[in-house]
Amino acid sequence: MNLKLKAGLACVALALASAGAVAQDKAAAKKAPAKAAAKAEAKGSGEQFFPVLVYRTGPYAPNGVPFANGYVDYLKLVNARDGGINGVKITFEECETGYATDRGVECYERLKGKGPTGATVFQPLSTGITFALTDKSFSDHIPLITAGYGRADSVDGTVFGWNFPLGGTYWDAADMLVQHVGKKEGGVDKLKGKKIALVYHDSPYGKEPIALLQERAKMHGYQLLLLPVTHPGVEQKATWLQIRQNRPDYVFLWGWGVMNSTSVKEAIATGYPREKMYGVWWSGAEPDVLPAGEGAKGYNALVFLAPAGQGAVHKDIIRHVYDKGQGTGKKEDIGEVLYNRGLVSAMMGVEAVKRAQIRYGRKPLKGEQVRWGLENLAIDEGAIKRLGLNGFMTPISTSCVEHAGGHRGGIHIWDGKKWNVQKDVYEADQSILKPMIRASAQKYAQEKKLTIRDCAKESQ
Amino acid sequence: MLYRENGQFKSTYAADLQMLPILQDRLFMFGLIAFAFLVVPFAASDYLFLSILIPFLILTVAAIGLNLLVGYCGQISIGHAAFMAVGAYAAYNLWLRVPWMNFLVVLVLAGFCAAAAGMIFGIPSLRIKGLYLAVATLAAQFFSDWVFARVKWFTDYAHSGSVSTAPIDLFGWTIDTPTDKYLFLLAVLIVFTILAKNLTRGHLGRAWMATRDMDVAAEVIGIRPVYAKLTAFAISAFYCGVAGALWGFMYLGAWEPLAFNLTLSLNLLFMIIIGGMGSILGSYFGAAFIVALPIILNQVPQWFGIPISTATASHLEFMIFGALIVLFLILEPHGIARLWAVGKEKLRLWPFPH
Amino acid sequence: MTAPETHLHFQGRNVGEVILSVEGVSLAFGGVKALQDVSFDVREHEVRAIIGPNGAGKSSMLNVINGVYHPQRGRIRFKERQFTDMDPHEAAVLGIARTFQNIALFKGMSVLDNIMAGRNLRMRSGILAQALRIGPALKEEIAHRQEVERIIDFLELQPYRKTQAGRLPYGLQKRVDLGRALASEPKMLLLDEPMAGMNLEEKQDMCRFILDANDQLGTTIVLIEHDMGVVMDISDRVVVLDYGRKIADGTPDEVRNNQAVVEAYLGASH
Amino acid sequence: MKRHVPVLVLAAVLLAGLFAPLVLKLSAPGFWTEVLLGGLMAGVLYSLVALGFVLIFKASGVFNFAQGAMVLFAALAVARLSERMPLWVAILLAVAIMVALAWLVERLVLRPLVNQEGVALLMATLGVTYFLDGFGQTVWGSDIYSIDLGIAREPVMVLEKVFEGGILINRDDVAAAVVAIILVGLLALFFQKTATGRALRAVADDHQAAMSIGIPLNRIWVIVWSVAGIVAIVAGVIWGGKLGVQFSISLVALKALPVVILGGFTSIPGAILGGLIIGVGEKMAEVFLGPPLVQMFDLAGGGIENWFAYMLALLFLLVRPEGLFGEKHIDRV
Repeated sequence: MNLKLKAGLACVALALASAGAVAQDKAAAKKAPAKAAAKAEAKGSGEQFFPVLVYRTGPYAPNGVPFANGYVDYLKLVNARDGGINGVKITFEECETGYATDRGVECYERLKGKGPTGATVFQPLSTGITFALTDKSFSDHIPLITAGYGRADSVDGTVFGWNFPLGGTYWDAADMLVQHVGKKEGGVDKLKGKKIALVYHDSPYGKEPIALLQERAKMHGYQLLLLPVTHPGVEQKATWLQIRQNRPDYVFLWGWGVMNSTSVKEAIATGYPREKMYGVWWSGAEPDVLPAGEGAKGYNALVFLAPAGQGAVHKDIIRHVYDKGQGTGKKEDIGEVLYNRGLVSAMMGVEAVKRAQIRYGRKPLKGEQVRWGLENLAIDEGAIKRLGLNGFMTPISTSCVEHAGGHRGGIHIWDGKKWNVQKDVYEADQSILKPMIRASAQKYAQEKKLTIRDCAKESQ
Repeated sequence: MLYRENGQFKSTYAADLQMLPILQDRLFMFGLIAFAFLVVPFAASDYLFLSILIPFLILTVAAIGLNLLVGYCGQISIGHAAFMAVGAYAAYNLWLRVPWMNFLVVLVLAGFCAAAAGMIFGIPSLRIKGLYLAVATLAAQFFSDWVFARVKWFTDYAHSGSVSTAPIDLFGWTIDTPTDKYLFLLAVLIVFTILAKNLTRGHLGRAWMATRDMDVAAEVIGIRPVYAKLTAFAISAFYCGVAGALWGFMYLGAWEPLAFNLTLSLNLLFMIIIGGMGSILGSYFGAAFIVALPIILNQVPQWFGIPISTATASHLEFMIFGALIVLFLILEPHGIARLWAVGKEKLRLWPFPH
Repeated sequence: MTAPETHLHFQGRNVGEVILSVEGVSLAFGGVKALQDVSFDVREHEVRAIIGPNGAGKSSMLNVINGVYHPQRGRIRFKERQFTDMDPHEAAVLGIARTFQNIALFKGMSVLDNIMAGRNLRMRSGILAQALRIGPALKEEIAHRQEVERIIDFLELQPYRKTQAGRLPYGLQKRVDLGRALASEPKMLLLDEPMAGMNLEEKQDMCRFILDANDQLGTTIVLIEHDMGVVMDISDRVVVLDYGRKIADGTPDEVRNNQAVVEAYLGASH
Repeated sequence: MKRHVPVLVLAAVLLAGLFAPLVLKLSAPGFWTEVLLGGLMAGVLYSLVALGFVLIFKASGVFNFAQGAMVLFAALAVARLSERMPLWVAILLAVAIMVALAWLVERLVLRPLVNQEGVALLMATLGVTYFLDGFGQTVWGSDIYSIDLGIAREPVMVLEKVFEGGILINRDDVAAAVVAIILVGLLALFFQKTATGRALRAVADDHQAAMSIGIPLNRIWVIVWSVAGIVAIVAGVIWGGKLGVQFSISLVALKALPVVILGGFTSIPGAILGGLIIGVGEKMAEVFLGPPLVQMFDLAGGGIENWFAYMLALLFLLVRPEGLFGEKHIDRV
């Protein structure tokens, strides 16, 4: 039949393919002027390029979208309000990962070379992708900010030279939760003989806390019940039947995406008290509780940096970005938990650049220079006020050895309309974490045949 | 030079049994290989290597493997990523626990592990056919997803369940840079292509095709279906096992079981259908198509500076991808390989079509 | 090309001992009785015909002989070996080959490969050897290719070597089917309506091939055929089946004059 | 009847496994009943999705991988429409949409691909899946949406005096079961009583025959795909009402695949019974078989329900290749 058509089709396909290849070549080649075509903003020098890995589609879009909006809005704000970072304009480009590791790697490779100095810092918002990118960071020298996720052992800067789990890791989170429920029982020692069930997303993300919880279980003699939920997490009937059977005293929820709301619903359906459910800070946002309606009332979740609500910075964003019609998302969504978390994540990237500029001058910086900034972050209460984030985060101060810079967090409770942050703040017990981190990091270093950094030498 | 085979008489069967009986084809092929080895390494950028070429090379191995089963032996499998997973984790554990072992040996052993798994999950093919079998093979998929997520030994008790590898050292050559990986994978792919081609031309290949075209008749002329089907499953799984190991070590570097999920299986199937079932060459086309298409679709808007949100872009990507699949199936059910063949026919007659 | 020494043993035609005997075979699908207590024998080198109206169970008989169907009762003796049931490929290994009523060629494969496939059960080289296609495997491939070329010459299929079997006209497909069966150098060849739907010319060719195979290669032939003329011409002895029962057995002349047979056919034609 | 023996054995084993927890005192009867009910509920949903597969396969010989995407699409449609209008209007509109979709699929995909072999068609439906996933999210958005069926979420406790601890029943589960039963009843009527229904059965039995008695195959396909679409709506609404409507629903449809191989591609009763067997089987396995397994092999958590269904189906196919109600066929040569 229509041979022409067929042949034509084939040609189109092949042409597309080759075109793609060539264009990529250009886009990726470091100092190719041709890439100007790719992105208007990416032209010329005096620009700091921020790659933005997002997932606005797929099972995890409900959480990925607000985070991405917050992240991008803050970058826009810095340009609109301060004309960039001390005059160095911010350029950025989004790349859709769909929360899939291989797509994430592809995005990384696509974006790492862009901008006059290459990518500043990556924030994949996926533990799986973080694992894959960690390996690459050693050769590419581009830092990874994994604020509140990623590898727990990457706190150790001597091994994980490029990972920055700013503000805390899953081991911190798990530790705080145990402390909290301990406190409710009237002392961690009272946890003896109690049952704690961990309902977790069956992926590196969900599995991270297990090690710590087991460690603590040994110390306090509570029984740990592991209940994995398979991606994407809409099938939880059996899980919650087991909970109904074992009647644990507490349920820790380590979910993401639609899994969170499903868990809350199943809890309602099996009559498990929401007051005894504690989500990690990724299981404590509006999309997690709203679908469950009234029944979600009383559900608790960790909150480590930015709870819901609006502050000075949000007003700036509305004034400088949204009122100019530059907004990324919907105006009414500003201030959601995940929006704020994205915002703060972006802020930390920007602050790192600011810090680094003090040492390397007010010009576009390379990845390793930004790393210096990240290793010398000192965001104290004053700084937080100046950033208009008063009450939205706890201080962070990093060093070459200590890449988290903070291990504090609190609890907030859903009252059916909004999240209410509780007053008492917990700090993860480093005496327990440090040895675990050390051991795990050493193991990694051996497997990868890495040379341990000597921070003492580097610090001057 | 005109593309002709006339004037090239075969005086021996050996000559007639060559892989590429036509001189021009041989020359073209050698030229292509030379180009791939000598020019590409210097021409291509890191991005091209890491995001297109390396995945393409690895997935082609897997696609060839699946094609041996589906295209040549006529047994459909929607679960072949499972065998890639088996290969990957087998390789990881060998590499981890037997550090002195040469990576090539590791690859082969990984392949054998996958082959064993392939034979086990191939057993249903002795009782059930066609789509029933296809759906049944999903069992392999979901079982492997589960096993590698649950049995801690496979992941060396990593608390995250994610494993990570280090650059491979082969006879003192550390395969680290994209170019190294590319060259290594290219060599592997060429070897596996030749092996596959030979197999399909041998009596095993004939046994497979006979089983595919008419199983009863095949049995009547003395071909044991058990043998034909299980060898097909085993060898196909072997290829995927090796591909899986390479996928883990050379492309991902660190991975969790999700890296070998159903989507990958379906993509493999797409590759051979789009590329051409029962055609080794087709596996190449298919892999290229499926690897490149999403990436390109995803970036087209940017090249032309079309202001379009990431979300819309990737939704469009889904839609166009799906539409193209259907379009291809409608316009050329026999895949790109057939287009290629038709093109060659035309060329052969050119410039004197009669 | 120069003819190399061959495995095909040429010999004159002499009907020998009983090679196959079918004893009291009965076969049923669910309620349908395809064969009921059928017994007959076949002598070496002879041409044995099975005739009968449609649905008489002729094809079923062949399927029983080479193990596609397994009879509920009765047994089959082939060359001093007894079977109640065996798998088709066992039959093939023992030297029973067959062609099919509605051609069962491997449509996707070339004529050459179809016939080569007929020799598969004689090819020994291992998987690895084939994959590498080194010495022995390649030698084997070539040796068998030579045999196949003889069959191709014998059946005058030279022009179609590399053509896809599925693309050939009906008559030629039948021929390839025969070639594939002959390729395994069978002791006994079961032909299921080898001339169905052929014009006179084609039939004559086919007859020639069958007879040549029979006396040049010394293959025993069992054939089902509707064309009485053909049957009477080429076969030594004839079995007549009707509704799954044997109603007559003997030389063409005996059968021709057998009352039961005549009635059966008249009955069928009414 | 010899070939039934292994099936009966298998059935016996399954039943034994079903009641083992009770007999071995592994669980309170009340809890066991809850698990059973939970399984049945999951089973109902599986059956509904499987029903879509079967309908389409019967009539057009297409193994419709897109069924899951259709469920998602339908659910999204209902959810988003019901934000602007009363639920029943939304559902009616959704029906119209699904019919239109069926018509398009027939026109643009099936008709051009008619008499391709099974795999190609399967792949085509995969293409449709990708398209629908993208299209659905573009049109309806990719957030989590809810369908409010106006049923209270809080469970009710029943039979407290019979079993200690009582049994938790969810109203929406009960509602779902009722709706499902009604739907199946309607379908049965449709196939038995209406002319179109009989026509569909004719097509299923033999395409040629159907053609010969003058039924236009194309229209049949449109009808069947529409019916499958409507089934998808019901499944989507029930599912969405329970868990919220979001992309992930399309993935859960994979759970219905073992059901169709267990029940047989062409058997509606097979789909329903198979769904229930799989549903109960996997929940029971997860709750009662999982923990011991985890203990024994020191696994990182259970989750065996993800493959148990397939293993069950496989086991079954090995003893009975044609599935529960599939018909046995003999190769003629």
